[in-house]
Amino acid sequence: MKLLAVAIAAVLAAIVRIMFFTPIELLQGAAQKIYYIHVPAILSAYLALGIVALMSIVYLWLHDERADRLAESAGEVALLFTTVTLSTGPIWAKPIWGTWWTWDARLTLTLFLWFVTAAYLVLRGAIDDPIMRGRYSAVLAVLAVLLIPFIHLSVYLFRTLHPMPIVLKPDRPSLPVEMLTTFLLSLGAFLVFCVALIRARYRLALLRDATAVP
Amino acid sequence: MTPQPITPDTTSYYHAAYLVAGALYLGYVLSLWWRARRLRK
Amino acid sequence: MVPNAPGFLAASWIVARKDLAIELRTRSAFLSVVMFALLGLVIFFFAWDPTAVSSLDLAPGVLWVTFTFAGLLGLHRSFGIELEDRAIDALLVAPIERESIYAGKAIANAIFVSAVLVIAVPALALFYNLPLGRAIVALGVVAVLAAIGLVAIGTLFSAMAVNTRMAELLLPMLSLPFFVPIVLSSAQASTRLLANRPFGEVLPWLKILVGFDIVFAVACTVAFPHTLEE
Amino acid sequence: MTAPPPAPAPVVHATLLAKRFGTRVAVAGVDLTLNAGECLALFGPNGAGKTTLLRLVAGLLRPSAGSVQVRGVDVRRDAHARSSVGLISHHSMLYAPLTALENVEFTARLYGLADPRGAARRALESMRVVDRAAVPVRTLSRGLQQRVSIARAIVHDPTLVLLDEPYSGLDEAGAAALTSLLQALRGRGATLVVVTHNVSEGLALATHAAIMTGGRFARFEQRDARAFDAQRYAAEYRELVRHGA
Repeated sequence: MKLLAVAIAAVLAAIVRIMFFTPIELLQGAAQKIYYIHVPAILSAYLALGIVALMSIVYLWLHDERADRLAESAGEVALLFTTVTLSTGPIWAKPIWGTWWTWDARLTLTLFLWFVTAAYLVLRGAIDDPIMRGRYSAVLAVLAVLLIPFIHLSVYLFRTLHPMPIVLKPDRPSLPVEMLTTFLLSLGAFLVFCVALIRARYRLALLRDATAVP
Repeated sequence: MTPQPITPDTTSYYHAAYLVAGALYLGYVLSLWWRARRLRK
Repeated sequence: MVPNAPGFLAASWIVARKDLAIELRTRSAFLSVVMFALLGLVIFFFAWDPTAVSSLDLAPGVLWVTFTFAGLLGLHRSFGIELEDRAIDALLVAPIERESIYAGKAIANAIFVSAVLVIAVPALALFYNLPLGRAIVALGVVAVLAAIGLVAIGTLFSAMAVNTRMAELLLPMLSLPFFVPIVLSSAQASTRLLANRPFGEVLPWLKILVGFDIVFAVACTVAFPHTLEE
Repeated sequence: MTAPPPAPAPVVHATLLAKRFGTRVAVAGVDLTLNAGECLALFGPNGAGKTTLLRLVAGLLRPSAGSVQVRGVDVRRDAHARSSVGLISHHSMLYAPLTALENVEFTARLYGLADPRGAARRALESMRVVDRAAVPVRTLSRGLQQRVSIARAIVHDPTLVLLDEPYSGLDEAGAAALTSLLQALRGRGATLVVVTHNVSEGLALATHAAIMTGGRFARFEQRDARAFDAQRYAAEYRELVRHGA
């Protein structure tokens, strides 16, 4: 539990820094501060999804229960972070781009990742036999990894044919040093938080398997 | 004198986003704790 | 007298022939999927005000959405028949590669889905008064590419879903995210083909479709043995 | 100086074979060696692990520990090595919409037989069910389906036949057909493993007899000159099961 406590403290510290010690950006106003939690959320989601994919390959190869349990834990945490991304994203897009949702390539990819992660968890929920559950979810995870480039490609091609009226693309804003350090601190805090959550969820899975009546 | 861009007041969106994110994170941590407690029983 | 066991392709074709024989024997599955597809085309037609949106632009999208769901219906029973009396065990004991079981069923499903298309595409051309000649060729080519991708994914997930509790719901939920690139590329390619745009505009979409088919036909074949009981 | 030709690998060779499903141990360390022409009668209460053992030998399940080989080869790895194995299980393994002939012919094709239709017809004849060959299996009674399932399992004249309670559901004629079929197979040097609850039927064919409880051989013996004494064996079997070895 110690790591989780440290992680929560780090996140709270980052939030305090964002709220009180980081200047308001002139162009977008206070809404720009959503950036400091929106981007770390999607990056944490990518980290968690990377663990799911990697552990799935390890499980198919070694049939090691721990890999399956880690994939399950990272999958649930990935759903959390993609959900946060998809909720903070539109709230930030509304004042900046004028619409709640745009089929921006990155947002669409995040939406797609949300669907696949949800499918992954529902699939796990629908199977009782631990071995079959491990194998099926691992196969889905590996195939999902293969699909990401196709989604990215087709959505990107689709978007370049119908360029969305992007008023102000906060793509790679050159942040002044003050904001950049806030962003990096926040990113670090959320990544630690992500790892801590996965570990906590892993212990929960261990507890569940231990108490699972044979 | 270049026209000074007036900074739009978007604090309501800013607060909304942080509340939503906070609720989701808190909700998940609580669910972890609650599920662990139920399993331990 | 050790008989020479059939190779990968021969075994796949034997499995495919058996599936098709079952399909011919129980025509009800095929007919209901065709009905579902035709009904989909009709219902979609009334979903839009024909004066506002020209049916030419509408047709490809309507075909691909209806075709995707009709295909899913057809694919679901594919592995059901194997599990009824554990006929899958006989296949696993037979001297054939595990992958040829998947390949055989995928071939049978591809033929099943193509047969649905052979009825659905002309019906679409009729209902949405598309230029018949060009429409059939354009939609036909793209349809085959889309069918391969759909069947590659659908057959594998059917093999998994059929062993779980809520199989009917699980198959669409697992497959649909994977169908996004297929539907998107097929709709874009066929719209341009129908509108007689230069082929250069159609090519990138066809490339995505072909790439998808190759990657997932191989990946699903390799992944299939992992879905079997250990 | 040529070394004497190495003894042919045993038809079935299992060492410390075990299988766990999650925390449940179905087979807990079984050693078994069977050579050509031998027949093992395997008895035991429900849930003793008999079916799991059979599925392990057939290559349907991956061992959790130990190993099992057919003629020195792991049938899970080598598809070709499976061409000599026949399996009869509780499930008919048939396709209900297809006819008996179509079902058995399909299996014959899977084994690469030269004349699949002829082989299918002969197999159905040997189980005296060829008159119902052109009717969808769905319409047959359980007993007739069992006969078709047996015919399907031996259409390729396997030299290792694994039978899981093959007599269940068979009437007099069916049982007689099965017994003469098994004797014919053994006559051709096949190796059999018969899981059954019928002591006399099982012992009639057996060269080895085993009682399995709790995933282990509680008793295993080879028949010496005299045939097995069915009555005495049955009594000891009931005794052993009641005590829960």
